[in-house]
Amino acid sequence: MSTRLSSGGRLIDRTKLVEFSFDGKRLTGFKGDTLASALLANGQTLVGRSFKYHRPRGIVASGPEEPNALVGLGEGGKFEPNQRATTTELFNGLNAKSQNAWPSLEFDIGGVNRIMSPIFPAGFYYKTFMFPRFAWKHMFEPFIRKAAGLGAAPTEKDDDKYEYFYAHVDVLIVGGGTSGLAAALEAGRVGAKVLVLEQTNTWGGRAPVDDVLINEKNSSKWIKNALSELKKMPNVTLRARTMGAGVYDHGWATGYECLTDHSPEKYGPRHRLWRIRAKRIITTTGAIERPLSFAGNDIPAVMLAGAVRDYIIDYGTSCGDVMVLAANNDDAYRTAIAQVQAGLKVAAILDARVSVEGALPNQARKMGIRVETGMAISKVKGSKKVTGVSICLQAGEGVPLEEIKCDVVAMSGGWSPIVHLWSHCGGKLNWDANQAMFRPDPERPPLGADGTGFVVVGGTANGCLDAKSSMQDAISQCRKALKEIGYKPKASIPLKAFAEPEAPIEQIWQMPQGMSIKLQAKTFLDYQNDVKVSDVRLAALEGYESVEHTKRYTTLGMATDQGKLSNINGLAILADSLNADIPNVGTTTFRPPYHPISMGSIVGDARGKLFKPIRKTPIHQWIEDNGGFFEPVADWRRPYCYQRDGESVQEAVTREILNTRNSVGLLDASTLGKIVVKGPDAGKFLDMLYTNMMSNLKVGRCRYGLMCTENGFLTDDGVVARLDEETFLCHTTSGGSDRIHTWMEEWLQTEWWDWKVYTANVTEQYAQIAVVGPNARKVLEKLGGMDVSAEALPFMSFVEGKIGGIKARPFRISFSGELSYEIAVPASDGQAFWDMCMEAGVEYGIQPYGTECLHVMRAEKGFIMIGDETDGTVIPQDLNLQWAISKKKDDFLGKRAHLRSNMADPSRWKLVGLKTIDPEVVIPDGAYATDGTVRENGVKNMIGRVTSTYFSPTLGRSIAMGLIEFGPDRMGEIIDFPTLEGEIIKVKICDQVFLDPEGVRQNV
Amino acid sequence: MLNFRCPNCEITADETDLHCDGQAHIERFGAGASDDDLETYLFMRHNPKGVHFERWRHVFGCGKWFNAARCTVTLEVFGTYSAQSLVPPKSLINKIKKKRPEWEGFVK
Amino acid sequence: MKRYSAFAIAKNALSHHQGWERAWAKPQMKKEYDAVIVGAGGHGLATAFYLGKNYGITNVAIIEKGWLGGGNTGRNTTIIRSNYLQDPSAAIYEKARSLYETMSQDLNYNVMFSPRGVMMLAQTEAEIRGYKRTAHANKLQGVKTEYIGPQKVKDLCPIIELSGPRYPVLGALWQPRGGTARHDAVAWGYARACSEMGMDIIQQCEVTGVTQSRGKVTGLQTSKGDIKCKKLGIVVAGNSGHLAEMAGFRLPLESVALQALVSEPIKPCMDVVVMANTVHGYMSQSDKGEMVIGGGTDGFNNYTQRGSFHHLEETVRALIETFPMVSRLKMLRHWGGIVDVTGDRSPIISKTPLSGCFINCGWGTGGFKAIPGSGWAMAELMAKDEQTGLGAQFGLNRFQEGRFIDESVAAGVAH
Amino acid sequence: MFSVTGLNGASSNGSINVKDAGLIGMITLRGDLKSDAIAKVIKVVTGTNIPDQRQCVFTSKGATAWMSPDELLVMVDYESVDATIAKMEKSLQGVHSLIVNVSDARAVFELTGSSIRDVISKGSPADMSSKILPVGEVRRTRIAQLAVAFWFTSDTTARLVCFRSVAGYVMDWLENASEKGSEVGFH
Repeated sequence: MSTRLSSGGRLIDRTKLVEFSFDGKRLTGFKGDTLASALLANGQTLVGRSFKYHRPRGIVASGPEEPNALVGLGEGGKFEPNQRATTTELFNGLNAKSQNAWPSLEFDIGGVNRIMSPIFPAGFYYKTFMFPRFAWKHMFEPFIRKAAGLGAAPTEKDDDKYEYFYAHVDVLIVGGGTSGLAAALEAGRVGAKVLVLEQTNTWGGRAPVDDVLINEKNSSKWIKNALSELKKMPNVTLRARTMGAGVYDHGWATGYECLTDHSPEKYGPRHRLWRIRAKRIITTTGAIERPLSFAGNDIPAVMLAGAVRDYIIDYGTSCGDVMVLAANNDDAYRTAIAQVQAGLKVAAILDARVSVEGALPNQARKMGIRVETGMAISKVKGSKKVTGVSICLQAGEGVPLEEIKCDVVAMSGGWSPIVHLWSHCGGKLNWDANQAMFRPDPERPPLGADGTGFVVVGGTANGCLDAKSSMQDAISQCRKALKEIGYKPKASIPLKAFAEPEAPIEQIWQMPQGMSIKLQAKTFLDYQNDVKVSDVRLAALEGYESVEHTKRYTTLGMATDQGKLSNINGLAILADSLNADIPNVGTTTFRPPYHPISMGSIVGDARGKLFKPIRKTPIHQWIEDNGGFFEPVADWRRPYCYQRDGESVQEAVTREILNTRNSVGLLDASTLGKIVVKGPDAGKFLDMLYTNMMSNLKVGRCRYGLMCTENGFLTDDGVVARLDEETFLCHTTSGGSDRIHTWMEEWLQTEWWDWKVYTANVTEQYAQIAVVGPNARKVLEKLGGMDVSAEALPFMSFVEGKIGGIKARPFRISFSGELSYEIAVPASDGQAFWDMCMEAGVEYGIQPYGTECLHVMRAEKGFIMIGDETDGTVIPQDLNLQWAISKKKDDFLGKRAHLRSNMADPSRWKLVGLKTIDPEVVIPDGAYATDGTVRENGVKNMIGRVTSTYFSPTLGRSIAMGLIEFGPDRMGEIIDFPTLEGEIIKVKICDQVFLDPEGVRQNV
Repeated sequence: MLNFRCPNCEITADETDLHCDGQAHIERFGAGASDDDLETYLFMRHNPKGVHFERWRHVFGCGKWFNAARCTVTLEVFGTYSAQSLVPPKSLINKIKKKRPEWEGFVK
Repeated sequence: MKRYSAFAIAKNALSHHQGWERAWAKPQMKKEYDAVIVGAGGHGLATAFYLGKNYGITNVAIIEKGWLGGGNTGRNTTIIRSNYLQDPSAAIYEKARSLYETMSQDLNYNVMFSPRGVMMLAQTEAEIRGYKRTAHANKLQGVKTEYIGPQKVKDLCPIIELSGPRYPVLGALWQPRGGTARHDAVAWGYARACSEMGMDIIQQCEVTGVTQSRGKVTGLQTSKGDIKCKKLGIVVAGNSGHLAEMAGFRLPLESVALQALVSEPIKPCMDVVVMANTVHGYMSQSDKGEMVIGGGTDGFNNYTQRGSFHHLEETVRALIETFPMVSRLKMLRHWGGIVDVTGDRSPIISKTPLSGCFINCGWGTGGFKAIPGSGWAMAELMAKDEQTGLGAQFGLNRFQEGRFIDESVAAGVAH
Repeated sequence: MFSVTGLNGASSNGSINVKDAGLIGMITLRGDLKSDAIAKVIKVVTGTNIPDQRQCVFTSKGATAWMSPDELLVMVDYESVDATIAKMEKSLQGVHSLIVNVSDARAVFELTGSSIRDVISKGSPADMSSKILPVGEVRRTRIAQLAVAFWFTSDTTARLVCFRSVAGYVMDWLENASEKGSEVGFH
């Protein structure tokens, strides 16, 4: 059984006890423990259940590659599923729950699947569950869904906050092991701006665990000195608990900094996502040990040899009293040696190699450890925990020769360099058969903006597994990178690393070599997803030959560890099944992030009130304080209506309409776009942009204009005012100001750059307030300062001056059909002007009105609204706006497009007014008109659709506009609008102007 | 996450400060154009696997457009230049040809 | 070929599953075929399948540069729906959806079509109007959709936050028979069925040239030799422009990266597909338990199958706004697919200037859901050599005529 | 007499101090920046020369900032904007140019503290190192999702300008980014 040793533990502080709980059990550990080491110290071998068969699972690894030990952590708004116990630092009050087991971890009903496993091979679900047809959705799928998934879904809003940080550096170094630190010193000393990321909270990597000597001293000393030198350099930033998560194009990378996960009581952001732009990225990310493929290799207490060593040396924790070690390389012997040095027992080392004469094996032999060569594990004994192994010849088929009792099996199939970051952005790999690993191909790096490689890999990650060469490699890779970006590194300070030399590894992909099909079905490649050797062989047999096919058919490598432990072993089995070489089979694509990062960190601070900016007019606060019921209009918020106490939305809208029509209303129109266009060629320019002629507009006058895209579709409309001979002010829709300004600049900068025109978007310079209704003039006259009479300021004109002491430019334009002034005042004075109007209007019963009132009033007048009558497929001709299309102009944007056959087709749907026969019935939004015929394909023939539909309080009846086939030619005809409920609304086609067609009201 | 040097304000700007506006050097066909020319102008875009000339706007920066030559496969940026040009600068064309001898050259 | 069934599995279990046959054959390429399809993705394989099934044309080769199903078929968010506004779209997507309903049985391959329902959230007044319009159109088109209010949204998807501070959920367009399917299985199932009909699927074979004589296609040059054919169907998504160039014509297409991501798997918490177009994000939960999330496209031409990180930000930002629980999940991996986008964002199923050569492309961000309908229409086009039926409106000529099939009108950007 | 800024006097004190800089006269001038006429008028109204690319230059009279190859931002007292514009228009009569008042269209923040660069780096992709962005250089970029411009007036003071309608958002953002407990310590 695993337990805490009486001494040792490089990273723990035995004087500081930490209390935590696992599945409700109260346990203790030490400061410096991970949750995994603390669970092991408490003898908790079983930590979870696998995905498919719900098999018992224990801790396998000691780092982020852990596939099994995933727990739910925390409570409520701090709950998080699928946290790796191996990377979770222990803290007081930590509350962990096991996952994917019901009713309990020990007795999981889902474990039934295990017994059924012979009929659940890879891809079995593609071959069954097809009958009866409804059964997939209603029987099989719900069952599978329930069994699958890992942790519980969080249910509450996240209590934590997150943020970004943008950093620009010369060199980003990912991985703070001895190689990374050596590279950092090299770069720091030449003055380069350096950022070093280390995913754990300790620097130096595995060197101290592996007994590496640097400059003939214990590596810890060198690490300490290196850190202290680096910390003194102003050009170097060191960041622990920060994982290099992804590498992206043009030297961009993400770093995932965990700020409070290890101490939740600390105030501040939980995660910070570093967004780094680096000239060169040096990855010194080390390597991950591979499991060996033997039967029963998934039983709890079968662990990676390196992890067993980590737990002993770093955490003073044994993973079992009696170990059997299975290996194909020398490095694994360090674990056996550490086990014995810790006072524990090694029952046997089973080395698959026939000849084993390296320094480390001999040291093990000297220590009295039984070393069996050419031997393998036939099968691991035990169910929820290892009880022993039966051993066999590696060369054979697995005939058991002997049973050895043990309570932990350490395994090592060699080490795979961590090449993820190299590969994320396209770096390619070579297969190194001697070392049995994929390593970066320096000839095919990921390419940056300038077409040169921007990632270099150093040290173990580059395939230099021995301590001697790995630091030296990291240094030389770093020097190469520094030279590429213009630094001239001086001769580096000599550095001598030493560890016991290692004999070559032998490629062992299954144990024993000729394992029977029965053993293959008990030999796991992917522990979390329960993918076995037999599954990969089945995929190959059935023709799923591409590595991507095999991955998808078996789900190999698709678990939360993304195949960190399983991919290479799986590839090798696939290659063997296909009689191909490993490099010919290739790898699956490495995708960021290196290991999973919180969704919160991806979003950063953009949540709640910082989710997305809301644009506010100068009157916004007043609207909010006075019952305004907002709706989003582009990024603005506009009041739909102003609700009074006890009033429904509909009642409020009706009141606002009647009040405006009968007396006077006030509208905040500040959101309307306002663009100044100036220059000798301004008229010519606007003639191209608008369908109408603008160059002949008189100074002081206004004209309504339409804009089309080059594809002929209506895109915006608004009133243009001529401020002086060379200057126009173009109004756009609320959503259109930035778009239209950009559109103008695009033409001026990229097409007509020789035209003398400047533009400026002055939308936000002004508050624009519409005073509307028969009493509008009286209100303004009360404020005084300007002659606003019909003579001084006729319809479709403007003047400049002061009203009530505020600089103002009133436009006599009307979107309601009423006497109307839209008054532009400086935004800073907008609220003051609004207040003055409200006060002056008291005697007329002035009331503010919202967008719905505006919409109804314009519909009563038959005015189109961009976004209602148009939807990106409507041309001006469809809306009977031929009068606004100049025939005198040679060209304008969209003119040629209107001539295409479909756009000139007389059967295009055209705008008309629509009156329901029953005046109380309002046509539903979005309804289509039918003529009772059915098309060839069974679709009921549609002959038009409604575009705006309201109940008009002014007219006391329903009104609508719509686009109808041959509409203008069918005045007075009655057509059908079927509703969603299946009723038919009878509608009469009429003129679109419902109120005051002569324009008497607005022209006073 | 691309990175371009804006030739207008000479700042190297992150993709998120920029906006891509598609192919550069498109010839406008207006009133009087043939159906074919209009279709080409509006819809027929170059879509090469390789060197592509395109327009970008430094939208969060100086607000100006510029043109860029970029490889759509490696995302290498060969250079940026003024949007007020009918064809890419000779020097840029030569630079690309040197790097990509198999490249067919600029086609309008 | 042996039929798949629970019985077959049980029988094979006795022999430790050593008795299974290849799902599809590994044939030698012949010198001549009646029809050659370039591209063994979902659309190409479906085209071949319906050429055989509907028209009896089985002397067919399907040529694939990489591995079958290795393009966008295997890297999308697997959503199936047909609640489109425009008639031609609604017709082809509804045909596709109805074929998905019986696909597992038709192909004897479980593609796990799960009609769990798709909802498209209305989060602005304009969206409400747009979706109500679609609901009206769908009713007349025979597509079963429904406009539902916020409470029904919450009932169907309890993890939704209705009163988001920025974009409250005001309603949704609900298609109860929309859903998801297992994407790889669709390609594999069609491949198996095509192979069974005697068609040749040639993988790892790159087309290097299109041969023609007097304006008519005569065959192909490939990395595995020349082939003669009477009819040629090009169904290669992002590579269409490249193939079209070999055939001597141009296409109104651009290729851009569309991004997607998945979370780590969690226990079931969402039994519907939700699309939020105002905030550009869509999400569903896979049978494995991963939250599958799709977002927007990059704004620039790209063939890298990688995207820019900031699009993910925007997508996840939107989703956390609508599904606050997402914040404490972790992103497992993200990737990009190269999609080919046309001028009106609708596909092209068309004759080409080269007689006998047909093109199916431009599915943009929405191709997976269309696979069977697209194959059905393309097979009809190729068999009849006539721009008719389901694909009639999707011809290349529409760009010159100014006759667009524009779905952005109501559906926003996402698929 | 009535005028209020978009920020309405808001301020916050975190790892840096943020406050409303008040009403500032701001005029956009577009034209040929190489022309003598424009150099002359800038000299007259602010006392400065035409700033070099991306620079902001000050005198006691006012300041001029380079915005783009054909655009300057002229800063003067809020009260004197109309008079300044009149003066500029008069002297640039006949010269192709555009002069518009944008004083009310913007919000201006005064930032103080030693970690301004760190705070802005939480939202802007611009390289904030003092080597790339020294005192006196204007950077136009974004913060979070919004367009902003800023420049350092000393090692520990900076001005940041955004559109008026989003002043509240930028204030909230700055307050959040400078919250104590979230210091980064990079720059």
